[in-house]
Amino acid sequence: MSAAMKRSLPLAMLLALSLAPAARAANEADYKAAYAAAEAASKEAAGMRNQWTTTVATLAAAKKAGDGGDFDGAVTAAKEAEALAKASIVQATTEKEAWKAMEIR
Amino acid sequence: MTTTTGPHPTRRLILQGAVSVALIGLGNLPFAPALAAANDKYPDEAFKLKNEAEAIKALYGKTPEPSDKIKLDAPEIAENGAVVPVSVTTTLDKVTSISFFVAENPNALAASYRFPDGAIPAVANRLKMAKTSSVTAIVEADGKLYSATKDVKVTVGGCGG
Amino acid sequence: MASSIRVRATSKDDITEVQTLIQHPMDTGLVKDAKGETIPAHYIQELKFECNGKEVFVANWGTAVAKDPYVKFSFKGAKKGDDLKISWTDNKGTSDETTAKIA
Amino acid sequence: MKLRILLLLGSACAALVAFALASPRVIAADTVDPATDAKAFQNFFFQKFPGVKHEDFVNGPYSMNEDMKRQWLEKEEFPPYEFALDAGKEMFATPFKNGKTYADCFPNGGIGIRQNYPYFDSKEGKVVTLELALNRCREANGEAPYSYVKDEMASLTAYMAFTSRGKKMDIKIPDDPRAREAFENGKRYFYTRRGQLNFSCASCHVQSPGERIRAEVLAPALGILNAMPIYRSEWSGMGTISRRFITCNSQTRAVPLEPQADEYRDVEYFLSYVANGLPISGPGARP
Repeated sequence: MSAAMKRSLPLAMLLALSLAPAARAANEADYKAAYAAAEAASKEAAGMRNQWTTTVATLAAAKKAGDGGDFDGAVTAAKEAEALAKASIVQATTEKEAWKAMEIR
Repeated sequence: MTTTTGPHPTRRLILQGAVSVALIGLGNLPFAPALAAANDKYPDEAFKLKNEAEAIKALYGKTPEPSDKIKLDAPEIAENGAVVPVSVTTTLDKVTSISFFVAENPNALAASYRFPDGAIPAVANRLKMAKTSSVTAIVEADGKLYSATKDVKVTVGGCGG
Repeated sequence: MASSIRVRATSKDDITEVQTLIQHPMDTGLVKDAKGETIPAHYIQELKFECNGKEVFVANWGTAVAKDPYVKFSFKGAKKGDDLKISWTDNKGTSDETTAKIA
Repeated sequence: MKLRILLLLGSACAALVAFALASPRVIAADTVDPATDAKAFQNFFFQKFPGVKHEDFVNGPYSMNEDMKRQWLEKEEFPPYEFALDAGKEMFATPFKNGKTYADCFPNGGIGIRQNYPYFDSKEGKVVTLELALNRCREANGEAPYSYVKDEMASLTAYMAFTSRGKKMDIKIPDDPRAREAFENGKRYFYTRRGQLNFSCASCHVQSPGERIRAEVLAPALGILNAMPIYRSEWSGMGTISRRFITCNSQTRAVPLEPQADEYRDVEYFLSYVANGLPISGPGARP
């Protein structure tokens, strides 16, 4: 097998493994865990006074789906909200210095 | 674009509203009887019609012909659909009525003015436009109808929300 | 409360120019408020200008006239100091009127 | 031996002193010097738009686009903020329950002073804006404060702005490190990207004034608060500085801070200071 093939094999297997658990429907525990992570990230973003409106909206959508028993939808929304919150945190930290680039001197 | 959390109705709601009623508007009055504009009654039926040609017929009972003696002044791009300054002057004489029509509005007829003798045939006002549309001024002079039309672009403002 | 009608009437050699701004919501009946309820249509239908006992200009408005509506026109046959009576009624039957001196 | 060491020490000190003298100029350039910042800020716009008269920058989008300027001038004949102006004048004269009026809270009875707001309050160690001062006046006289984004506040600031029309913006930064820090904090806020759209105030009002975002033409940042409060056709109503900051945040999908948060007070301080010398033109009408 060529080197590339050797390297991509383990990768493929890893990918397959990570997909395996998602195959079955998410249950309430998955939703609670995903929502808690998203909420923590969102609180951190708010603490940095750099929250995004889309984070708040997606988190609310996750809760609504979760309350309605649609755990699959709720988990996806919670994951998305977490990603948004994390992005806003990265934005806040990078901008601490990056703003100077735009300053009129 | 203001957010939905804003206390005031936002542009988006106005636009959605406008579209929904356009459908209702279609099913209203069959062709209204011809009415001379000069009478004093408020031309309620004409204001309710969606279609411009029908509204002109309902208000004046005649069809207009374009005239270059009418100077219609309206912006090329409206600063904002909520407040569009539109004005008209004309060199036609014996003018008894001037009306403004916005074809794409839920109701085409926007405003109609009566000119008793002594009134100078010109008027300026501020109209609302639901979206990009032609704006037409109709002038009734010496019993005949003349028109001038201009296209005005309208979009919402702002970057996101 | 001051009248809802602001008017500026200036006359120059027999032509009087009139500008009017009226405080009125001019609701179209197509807009929903923040809670999602439709705000009912509420708009001025007729605006009349009378001078020396004669109608000099009449406006019939629909829902497409802007909020706090404004209109400008001119007419002949009046002079400085004459009284110009302005009155409007809306689709709910409420009305207001005022009289202004031509400057 | 000792002599050589002394000589060595002496020359080292001389070198140090020389370096110390030279460095302040270098260091100064990095520390906050509002005056130089303001000059650079103004020159950026004067060079970017040579055709625009300096005092015209306060007319926002209308200094950037002839067609819109015509629509604006037509509206200015009988501007839609007339009612807010009259309401503000009436409110300003109406005494509180305890008989006092706004005039008792402000220098010169509140007339013709808008160009000095916001100012740095050394007792409080923070920037105080006109909207904040008005609400503090109400509370000091036993009245409930007004919302910072609603019509009453807009009417009051409209009247106060009107009494200062034409006067040059005149914001002072006292020799107080906290004041300079507030100015710097305002500048930082102005240039910091936020919201999912990742825009800063500068992305629109420095990089692309005169260009369109859909129907609207962007105003230059220079003098952008001189016309406040504004009647916006978009809102078909009056808007205070607080309302404008909050809606701008929302448009970039950033959750707004509470009105009169420190960041807003400081960015107002920054934007007003760099507009020193330009006339007050409020209340204004905007798209």
